[in-house]
Amino acid sequence: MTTAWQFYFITLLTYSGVNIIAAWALNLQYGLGGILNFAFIIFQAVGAYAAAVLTLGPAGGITTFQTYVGGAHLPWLLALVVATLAGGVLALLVGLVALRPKRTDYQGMVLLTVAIIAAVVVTDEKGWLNGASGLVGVPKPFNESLGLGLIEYGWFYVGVVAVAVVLVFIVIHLLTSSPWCRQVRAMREDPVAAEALGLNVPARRLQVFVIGGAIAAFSGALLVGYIGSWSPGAWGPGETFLLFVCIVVGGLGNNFGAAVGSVLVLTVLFNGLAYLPIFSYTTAAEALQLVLLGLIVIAFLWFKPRGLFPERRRRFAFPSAGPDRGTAVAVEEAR
Amino acid sequence: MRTSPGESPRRDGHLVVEDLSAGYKKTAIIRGVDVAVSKGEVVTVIGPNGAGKSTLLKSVMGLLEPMAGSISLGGEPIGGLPANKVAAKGVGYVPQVRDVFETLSVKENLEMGGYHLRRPEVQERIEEVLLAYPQLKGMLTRSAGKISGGERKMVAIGRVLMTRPSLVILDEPTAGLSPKLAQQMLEQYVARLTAREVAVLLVEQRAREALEISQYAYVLASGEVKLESAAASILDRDDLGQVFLGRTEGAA
Amino acid sequence: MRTRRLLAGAVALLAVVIAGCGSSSSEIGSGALVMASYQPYTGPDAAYGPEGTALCSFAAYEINSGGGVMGHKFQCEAFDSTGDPADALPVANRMLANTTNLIMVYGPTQSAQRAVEPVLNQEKIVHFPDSGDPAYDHQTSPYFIRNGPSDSLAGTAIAAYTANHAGYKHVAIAFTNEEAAQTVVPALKETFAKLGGTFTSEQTLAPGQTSYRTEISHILASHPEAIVTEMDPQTAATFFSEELELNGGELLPTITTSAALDSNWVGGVAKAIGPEQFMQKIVAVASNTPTEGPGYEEYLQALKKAPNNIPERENYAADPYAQLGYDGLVCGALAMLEANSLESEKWAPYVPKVINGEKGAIVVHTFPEGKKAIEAGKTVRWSGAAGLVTLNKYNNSSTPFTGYKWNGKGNGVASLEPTGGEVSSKELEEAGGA
Amino acid sequence: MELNLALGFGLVTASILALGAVGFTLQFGITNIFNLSFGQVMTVGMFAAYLINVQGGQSLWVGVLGGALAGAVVSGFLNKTVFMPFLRRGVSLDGIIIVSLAVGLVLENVMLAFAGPSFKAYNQPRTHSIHVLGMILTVQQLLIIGISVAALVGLHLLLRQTRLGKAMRATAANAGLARTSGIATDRVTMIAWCLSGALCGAAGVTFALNLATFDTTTGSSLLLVVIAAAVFGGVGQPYGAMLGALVIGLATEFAALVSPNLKEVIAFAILVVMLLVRPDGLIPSAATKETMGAR
Repeated sequence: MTTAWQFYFITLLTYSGVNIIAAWALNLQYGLGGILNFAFIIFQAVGAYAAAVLTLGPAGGITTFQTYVGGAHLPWLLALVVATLAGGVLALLVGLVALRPKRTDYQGMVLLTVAIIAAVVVTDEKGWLNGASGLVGVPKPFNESLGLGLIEYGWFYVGVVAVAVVLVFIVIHLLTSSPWCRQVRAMREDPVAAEALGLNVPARRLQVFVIGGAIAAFSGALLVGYIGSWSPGAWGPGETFLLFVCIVVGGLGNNFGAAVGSVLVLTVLFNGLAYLPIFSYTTAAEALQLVLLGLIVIAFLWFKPRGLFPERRRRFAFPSAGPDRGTAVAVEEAR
Repeated sequence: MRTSPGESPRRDGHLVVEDLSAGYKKTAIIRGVDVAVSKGEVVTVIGPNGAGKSTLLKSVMGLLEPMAGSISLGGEPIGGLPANKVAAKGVGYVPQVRDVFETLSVKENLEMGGYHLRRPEVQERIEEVLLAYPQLKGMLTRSAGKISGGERKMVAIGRVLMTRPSLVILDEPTAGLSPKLAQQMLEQYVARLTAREVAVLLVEQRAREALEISQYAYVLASGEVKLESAAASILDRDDLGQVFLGRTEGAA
Repeated sequence: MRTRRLLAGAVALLAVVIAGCGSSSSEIGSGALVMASYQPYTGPDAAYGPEGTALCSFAAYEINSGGGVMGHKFQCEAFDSTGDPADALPVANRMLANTTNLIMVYGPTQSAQRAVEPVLNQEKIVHFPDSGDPAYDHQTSPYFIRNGPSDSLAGTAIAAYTANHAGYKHVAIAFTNEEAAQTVVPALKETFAKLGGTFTSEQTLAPGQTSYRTEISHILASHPEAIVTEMDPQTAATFFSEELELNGGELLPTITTSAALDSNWVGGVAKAIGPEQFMQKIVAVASNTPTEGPGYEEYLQALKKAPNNIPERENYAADPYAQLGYDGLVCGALAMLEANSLESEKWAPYVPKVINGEKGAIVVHTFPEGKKAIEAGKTVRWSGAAGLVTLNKYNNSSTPFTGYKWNGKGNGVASLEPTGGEVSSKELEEAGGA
Repeated sequence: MELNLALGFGLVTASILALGAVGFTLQFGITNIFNLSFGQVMTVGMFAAYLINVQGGQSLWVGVLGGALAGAVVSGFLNKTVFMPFLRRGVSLDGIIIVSLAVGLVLENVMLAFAGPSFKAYNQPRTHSIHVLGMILTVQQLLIIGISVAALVGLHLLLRQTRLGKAMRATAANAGLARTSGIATDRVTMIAWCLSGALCGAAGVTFALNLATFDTTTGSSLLLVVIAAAVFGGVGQPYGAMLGALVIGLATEFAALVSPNLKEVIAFAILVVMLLVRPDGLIPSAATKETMGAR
């Protein structure tokens, strides 16, 4: 294999790993918790930014062309932990505001506006995170101590990501098989009934949101370690929507499905489309690829509305998406 | 097993439901249910929670498509028709909750009840309803979401009367009302509907009160009719409490 | 069932990808050499893509009309860099891995650059970035050739032009908050202050707003002699049409950067404010981009005759990004001839030599002309669509700047015309740039 | 002086925003669908007006009408061919948000394929500015304000005074009950979508007019502000959306006096503060989540 091909595979594998982790985090929030987190990508972003500034060192010196706050030379693992925590803290702050409306779709719209605010603030406040130009030159984790070549290091990083995927899987698995998760599911299926059973629904919802936010930040920290740069362009609202497509395709609430969905959509479909024979390289051709992607998503939701791997129903037999969803009568009758 | 001694199942009436199965997606919640209601009588369906009472009503109303069986109104099949068509055939439906248009005024609620009437008729019918429920007069411009539970149910019933229906379906009209109000509701408003030659199909949790104003009753449990009989004969039974829960073993 | 079929499809696709590994290699084989336009074709910067395709086609036509290099013809392929570092990286990787006979790249743009620059250099692919990111002012890779100006240099030049040539000392500045605009600002402010100028009002604009009227009335109230600005086409169209409306149908004298020479910018703003005010009031300060001379004439020929399907190709007649990109790619081909090699390690160092000209080099304006000279054993200096360009030791341009305004042709805004004010290399150096 | 100026500019922005926000909220109120392809429908309106005005040589105001018509047709078509069938199939409302995103992606890129990425501008006569109460407004802006006010007053009368309008409100409040009252909710919904599409198309054209140029992505980038206005007022509440548009329109202009680059942030910050005080928007929606497609 040529080095170029190896680069390509390294990139695909690294991105796939990061995407799987992100899809799990979103699946926890939306698939299990029912939170329509349209601001998901800002949690990945905060992890990436935190990991970047904490390993870049103080602004100035060789990086005079960029300005940012909180520069430090933390060891990567420590930076990773702090970045993850940063995601959790941001999720807590955002969640306290955005999860207040009762309706989930309403929460989704509030979260969308939060995502836009975040992008505008980071872009405008050049002194904080170098504005629209973003940060560059983020040190590669362990690179100096290892002294590997670019390709060898790439494969090493694939290994790091693989370990991270396994770690996150263990955490997610423990969470989703716990009694806590059953409560979360009950909350999603029927918040009113869950509340009546004595569950503190807002608190549970916030917990799910914070844990998901922390995992998202973790994925961002991994990603920036590979790309080496990070800017507002990398975390537009569109990225969140792609992750939603992943978990819808994979199967809401199903961790295996989320992983498969993210690989299928973000790795295979996106890269695969580029291999289609194209008559001419014009804007129209590129645009038609995206049309095709949209049509695939629509067709998928039509033929497989519950995804490739539908969530296994545990305690509740009634359908969540029936025509009478949400009416108390249907719930009472069917239980 | 299914019927009380000495009575055969009733097979005719204004509304006739035969061998009806219905439910959500592929799960049938009621199976093989037969029900009949004649004009001028109140027929009550009682049974424990989850028996399928609301499912039955929704299937009749066209809110749920029947999986099997037939429904006819005045001899005309209505099974499988969408709800707005069923309504146009003269069926009024008062759901258990969310029974009024909360963001509309009381008057607008009544207007919506007479949606497919001609304009001059609407005004005429509103007068008619106000004659039956004079209390509504004072609250015509108020928002239906902001009136008391009793008043709200009155608006809901008034709304379905706009079309001069031949069948009125009531799903637990006393839910959430105080015992006193509940009794008033059943005795004064529901029972009085029969005077208009209306067939009334009623689902109630307050079984005793409901049976007192009913002519006939069905006991539904686990999606099947476990017992049917004249209302009075059920009221006379000693094991009434058991009957409500659908436990009729040994009663036959 | 469907699940399995989909998975099978995915596996098959991966198999195709892996099978592809054997067929492609970084060594140049027989057949046409591929020049890649690595630009955003979708997303907010989608307008850059067609420009890349167009200039690449012109360059391919020019090179092929001279018979190509070492028996190889040249052709173009497009890669959608989408305009964000995270999405740009896999596309770049795929381009490098899966393109047979990839010889050089036009791009990346600023947003993709920071992620892909290391990979391009590692793979030894000569590339001509159309980004002005000052982060690369002192870069050392031989595969990086920036024949257009860095934004820091542009900032210095625009300040020097405003103060020294246009003679304005009290100006308002209005820049959008985008990366491409913001990288110009620090050098501009520093130089302008050094030259004794003051700012009456400083506005940082969020792009894509429905109105900038309040900002404009603020600027007008500060009574500047001129506005110094860089904006994306859409913001500029909104801004200037509102300025027109608020200032009694007149624009203030406006000095802007080479961003305004982009065909989309000209098209959008001219449509919004009409050609008269546009031609009267707007001046763009850009590194020397002539619209005359034999090199430029040759470019126009290539523009007319390039066979590919290029929509609205006349738009690129006065577009310095297209001109510089074309020049870069043609210089790349000439460098291959001088090095007599298709190995980038060997020919890359010749690109700056072709651009700057070594001692005794003869100036050439067309590829066939250059090829002939090289075959005759001479060294050449390219003076093409953008005239003479000078690179410094960091492979960055240190070409002088000129103020341009637009000339009308018929009812529209067409060709560029120098204002007469040129910011020389010496002036740039004194003002603190380069 | 500056305050008055900003007030005038804010009114223009608010008028345009209101068209979009009311259209968006109307659709949502009746169908409970957060239609994120709404932005692309705005762009369709812009292009329809462009064809009429620039290619067809008609007056811009004919273009506004054409844009509204195109918005209505596309919106109705999407309802009929995409959203209704998906609802009938029992896809969850959240799933339909994803569908709407995909629809938006398709619409936007079909337009990109046909129209290309370059910027378009309308042919509009240059008009004089008029000074009113310290505000400076052009004749066109006054017309935009006029169109917006007329459309919204018309909508108000429709919703309050006509049988169809009341049926729309009834459907929005309780679709199931509306059906059992004999209202053909499918038809009412269809009309509501067309109406909302018309507002959306008109909003698109006036947006583009105010921006001076537009391209295929303009509508989707404006959608976010439209949604902010709708959320501010309480989604599903036309009057709330009007108020939301006014607040956001004025806030962005007043914010520009203080910090131009942060004017969006200030507008959105108002939204956040408002949500802290009233989590469900200014006028909370009475309706709970219930789908429309069911029979």
